[in-house]
Amino acid sequence: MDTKHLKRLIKLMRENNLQELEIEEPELKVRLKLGLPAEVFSLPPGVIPPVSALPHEDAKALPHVEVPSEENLFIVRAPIVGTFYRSPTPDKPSFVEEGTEVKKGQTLCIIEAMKLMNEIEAPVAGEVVSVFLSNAEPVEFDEPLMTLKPKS
Amino acid sequence: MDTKHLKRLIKLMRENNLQELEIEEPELKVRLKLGLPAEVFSLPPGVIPPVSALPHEDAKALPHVEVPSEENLFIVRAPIVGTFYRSPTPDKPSFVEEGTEVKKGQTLCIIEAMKLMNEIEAPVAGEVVSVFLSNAEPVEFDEPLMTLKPKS
Amino acid sequence: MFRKVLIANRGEIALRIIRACKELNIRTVAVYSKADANSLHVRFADEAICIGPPESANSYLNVPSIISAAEITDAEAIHPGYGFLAENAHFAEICESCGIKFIGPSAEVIRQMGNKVQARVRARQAGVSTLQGSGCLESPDEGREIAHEIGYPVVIKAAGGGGGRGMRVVHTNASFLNAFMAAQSETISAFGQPDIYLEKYLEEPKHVEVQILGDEHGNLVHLGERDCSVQRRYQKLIEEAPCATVSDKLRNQLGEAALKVAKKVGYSSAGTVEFLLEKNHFYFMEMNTRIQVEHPVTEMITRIDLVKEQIKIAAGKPLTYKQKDINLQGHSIECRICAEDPNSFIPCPGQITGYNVPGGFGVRVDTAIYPNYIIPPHYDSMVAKLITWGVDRQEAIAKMQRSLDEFVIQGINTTIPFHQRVFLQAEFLQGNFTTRFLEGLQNSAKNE
Amino acid sequence: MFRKVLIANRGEIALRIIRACKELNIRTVAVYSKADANSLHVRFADEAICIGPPESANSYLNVPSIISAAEITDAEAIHPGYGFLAENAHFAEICESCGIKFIGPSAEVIRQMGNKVQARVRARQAGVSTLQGSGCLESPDEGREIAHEIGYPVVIKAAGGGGGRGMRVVHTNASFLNAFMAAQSETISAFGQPDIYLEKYLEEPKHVEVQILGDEHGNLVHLGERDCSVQRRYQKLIEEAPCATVSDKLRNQLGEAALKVAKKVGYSSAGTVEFLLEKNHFYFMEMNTRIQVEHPVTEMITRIDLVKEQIKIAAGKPLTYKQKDINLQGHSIECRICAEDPNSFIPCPGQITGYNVPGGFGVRVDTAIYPNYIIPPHYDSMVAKLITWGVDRQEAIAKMQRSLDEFVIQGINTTIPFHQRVFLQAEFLQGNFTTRFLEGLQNSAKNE
Repeated sequence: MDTKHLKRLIKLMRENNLQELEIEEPELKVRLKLGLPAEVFSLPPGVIPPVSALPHEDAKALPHVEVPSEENLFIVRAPIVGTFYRSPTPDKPSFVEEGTEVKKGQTLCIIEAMKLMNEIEAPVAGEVVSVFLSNAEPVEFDEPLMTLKPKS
Repeated sequence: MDTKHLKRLIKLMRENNLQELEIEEPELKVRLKLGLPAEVFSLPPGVIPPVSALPHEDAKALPHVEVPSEENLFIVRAPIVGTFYRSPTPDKPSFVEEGTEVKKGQTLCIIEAMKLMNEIEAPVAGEVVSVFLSNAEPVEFDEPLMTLKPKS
Repeated sequence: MFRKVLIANRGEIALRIIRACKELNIRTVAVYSKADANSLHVRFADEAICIGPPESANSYLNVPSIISAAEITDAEAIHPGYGFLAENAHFAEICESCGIKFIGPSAEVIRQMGNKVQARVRARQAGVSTLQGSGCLESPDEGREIAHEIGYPVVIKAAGGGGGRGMRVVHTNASFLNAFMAAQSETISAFGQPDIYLEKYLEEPKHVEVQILGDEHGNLVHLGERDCSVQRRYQKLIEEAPCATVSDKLRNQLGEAALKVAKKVGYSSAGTVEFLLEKNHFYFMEMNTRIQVEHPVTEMITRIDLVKEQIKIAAGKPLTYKQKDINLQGHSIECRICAEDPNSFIPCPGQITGYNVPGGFGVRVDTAIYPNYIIPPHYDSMVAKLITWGVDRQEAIAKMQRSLDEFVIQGINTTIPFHQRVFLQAEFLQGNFTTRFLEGLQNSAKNE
Repeated sequence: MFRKVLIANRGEIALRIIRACKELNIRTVAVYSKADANSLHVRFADEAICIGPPESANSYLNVPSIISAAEITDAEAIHPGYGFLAENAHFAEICESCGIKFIGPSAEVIRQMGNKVQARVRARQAGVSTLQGSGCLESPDEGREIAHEIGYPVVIKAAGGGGGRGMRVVHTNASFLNAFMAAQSETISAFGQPDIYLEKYLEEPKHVEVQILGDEHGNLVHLGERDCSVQRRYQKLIEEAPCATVSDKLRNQLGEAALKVAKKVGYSSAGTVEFLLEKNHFYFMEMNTRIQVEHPVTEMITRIDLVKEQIKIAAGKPLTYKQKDINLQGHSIECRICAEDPNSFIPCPGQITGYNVPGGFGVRVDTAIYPNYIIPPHYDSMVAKLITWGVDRQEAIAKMQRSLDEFVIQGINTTIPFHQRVFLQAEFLQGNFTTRFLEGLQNSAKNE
């Protein structure tokens, strides 16, 4: 199942105000549960009436997979717009894999912007739980890149 | 499973006010849970939030004196647009005054429309409590003319 | 000029007229039914009078109430808009007899053109072609005889009105009687009188109409044609000006023909002469003696405000331009957005929840809806007219496509998706579609 | 033509550019800050990339992020809109060096005209009058000497930019030093460099500007002038085209002068040459090397789409018309509606609750707000441009008055009531107001 299809499902959920969606097919089982609606701006959430502001036609704005912050996972987000790379050069191994133990400051990946390779460092020491993007995928500002389980 | 089919299911849920839906077939299992309803429509009037539909800038639409229906007062309303007259001709006394006891069918006033004098009759027997309009004032359709206290 | 005008209508056209009056510094009186207390024409008029219950028959069609409303507010003139009392000769007469100016042609002209059989006669007298056909039919047999003579297919029509009511296309002698009876009974229920006539039926015509303006001093101009061939059951859904397939030469011929008819009946005010056009031959169909729903496309390419012109003409002012001064510029298209299911066209009244109106250069929206407005079930389902202008047809189309995409009306079904589909059809984009275009589109959708 | 364009802006101008691209069949990329996820430019673009946090400095002014967004989306060109990076020569250069077409004039031209002292020199070289004044001032003493020479009042201005920042009017020798210091420190904080110069100050000029278009093949046309004299603290609030007091002869002279300046610097793209006009004498003030907020009024009277022209020019296309083909028709006015208190002009971000947009014939609304939209506090307070067109100034004014009355924006304060007041002022209605008009209006309000 590719992320495109997932995005389509998420879009459908948002558009139709679905909270949960579960599909089980012979080859595939999916369960999705939306978090609370993406909050808006700086007003205290309680004050904003649940108005039907124009919903996004699709997930093109903020298409982030919203990661549940359960188990105190730490989400590493893109500090800049660019192209995501898992390794310093195509022939080199990835900086990290799921399961890799990293030190604080260790390079997790690279985001290329304007021909500059920006190394993204681990903000905390811990274990890489998941990597959300494939090599050479474009990333937006603030897009989740991976999750770390901090070392306690 | 394509999204079209999912959309159809969601529509069905909405139309029938379903909160959850679970389908299990040999090849497919689906579970859907709706968020809180967004739309309003045909809800009973009391349920509709006092939305800020464009409020009238002034009282020019429906400028009626809204009369409290306490004491089971009977409101006589204008059945036609026109000019309100209290007496058959300027030199004659008014048909009724506040305090007048009237019989059912007795003329209360006249509304002139297109040169025709339309006599407005008492719909019930009772006492005239108040008259809202002065002589020769214009009246709209359904505008309150006077109140009667029905004879019990 | 009038000091105060009463608008005997509702919805977008009432608002349209109020706007014209305001810009002419004329005070306005709105009339409204109990169902329309929250409507924009009530809000934006200087005065508003409730004239009856929700049902049109007792409010917007209630002549004594409307006249009375004009009297108690001292309105000097009444603009009837389109629909309701706009082509009611009796109403125009009553206005006259009450000393209220009816903004439109004379009662006599309305009556003549309201009878479609008589209108055909007048057109022929003016030297304008009509389709082969009949006068009022006395019997099915008479009709069958004439049909045989001119050859099938023929179309049976109501003498008393338009809009597709009472119409039946007949392809064979065998089906004539049934069609005759059906048409006649529909005619009686729609127009209150049984007169029907028949005409040769053209298989693939364009519906093309010419906008004219005449003042009370005998001056007449035409403002070019509109192509209104995108129809569903004789109801126009998309209109444009000019017609993509009409040459300058043909445009002049159409205009001349329209002016001949108008001159023949001594027409004043804005009016529309409708033609069927097939292979550069055109035939007078009928004349509409009122402002039309689709008038904006003509306004966009002439920059002449037709509603203001109507008002000025009714006030006795002469036209300030001649035919040679009329300059058609660019191309304009209108989509009628209805509160209807975009596939079944079943009306869908209700409350508007989400709302976004398209805007920007070359985009005009004529509507009386707004966020949270509740569309009442009592009236016509048209909720907005989306009009675009471009330097050419291609730009007008591109503007319409992006405007349809921007137009968000949530809470009810609308025909926006229908229009989006039409604006992807090669036949439509080429411009050579006929009145059968939508039929073909629906059949091909069914066969998919 | 480009296949994909990135729009490095937000709000109504981003939407304006997206519309133009869509109508030209060009795919669009929106960029947006975290505060703008729910904005219309994000919704209506084909793709949208989040480029940073709410603060402009790290999002809409963040050059690496924007270039990177263009690279990951394969955009071939960037349209900067107005404000933000629109007149940043460095940004234009980076675009060039990255192989992305900057939709606007060359970096070199932006740099030349961005320095107001240099621009004055170029204008004089082109044979266009400027006001008496100085080059970059080395010291207060030098300034005082020149001020004495040309005579008070004078105005001290920042060489690095416009918009009233760093400006001080000086009436006497005694107050010169203070004004100099204040202007210089404001200049440093606004533009990051201290260069200031001075000019003769005109007491009652009109601010009149000429729209020009130049292609990359040396063709140049002007599209007439705009009167932008209704200003508050050098910020334009109402603009119109043409200027009510400019004769055809003067219009030609203004146009010729603007073209001379443009030709001198080899200008391509849309640009505006600003003049001060007093008693039929006009003086070059500065040139804006971008599309302007008030460009729609010129579009309404020329029916030329300036944003599309910019895009076509950037794609290397030649202009398809000559000066003699430019035909000014009617009159157009624009009101900038801001989310501000209509008396104090204090910004008022917040959520829009009730909403109604004016519409109908001759009314154009350029906005990116919609019902329930929350106006973020991080950006410019302008929320909508209301533009009307009429056959003459009187009709354009009447349309504006009724459109302002129809424009409902509830939940926040807007300057709509301010505009309604202006459109009742005899001085405004007569058309002979100057840049001091609003000042006078506010003083008279205070004295009441």
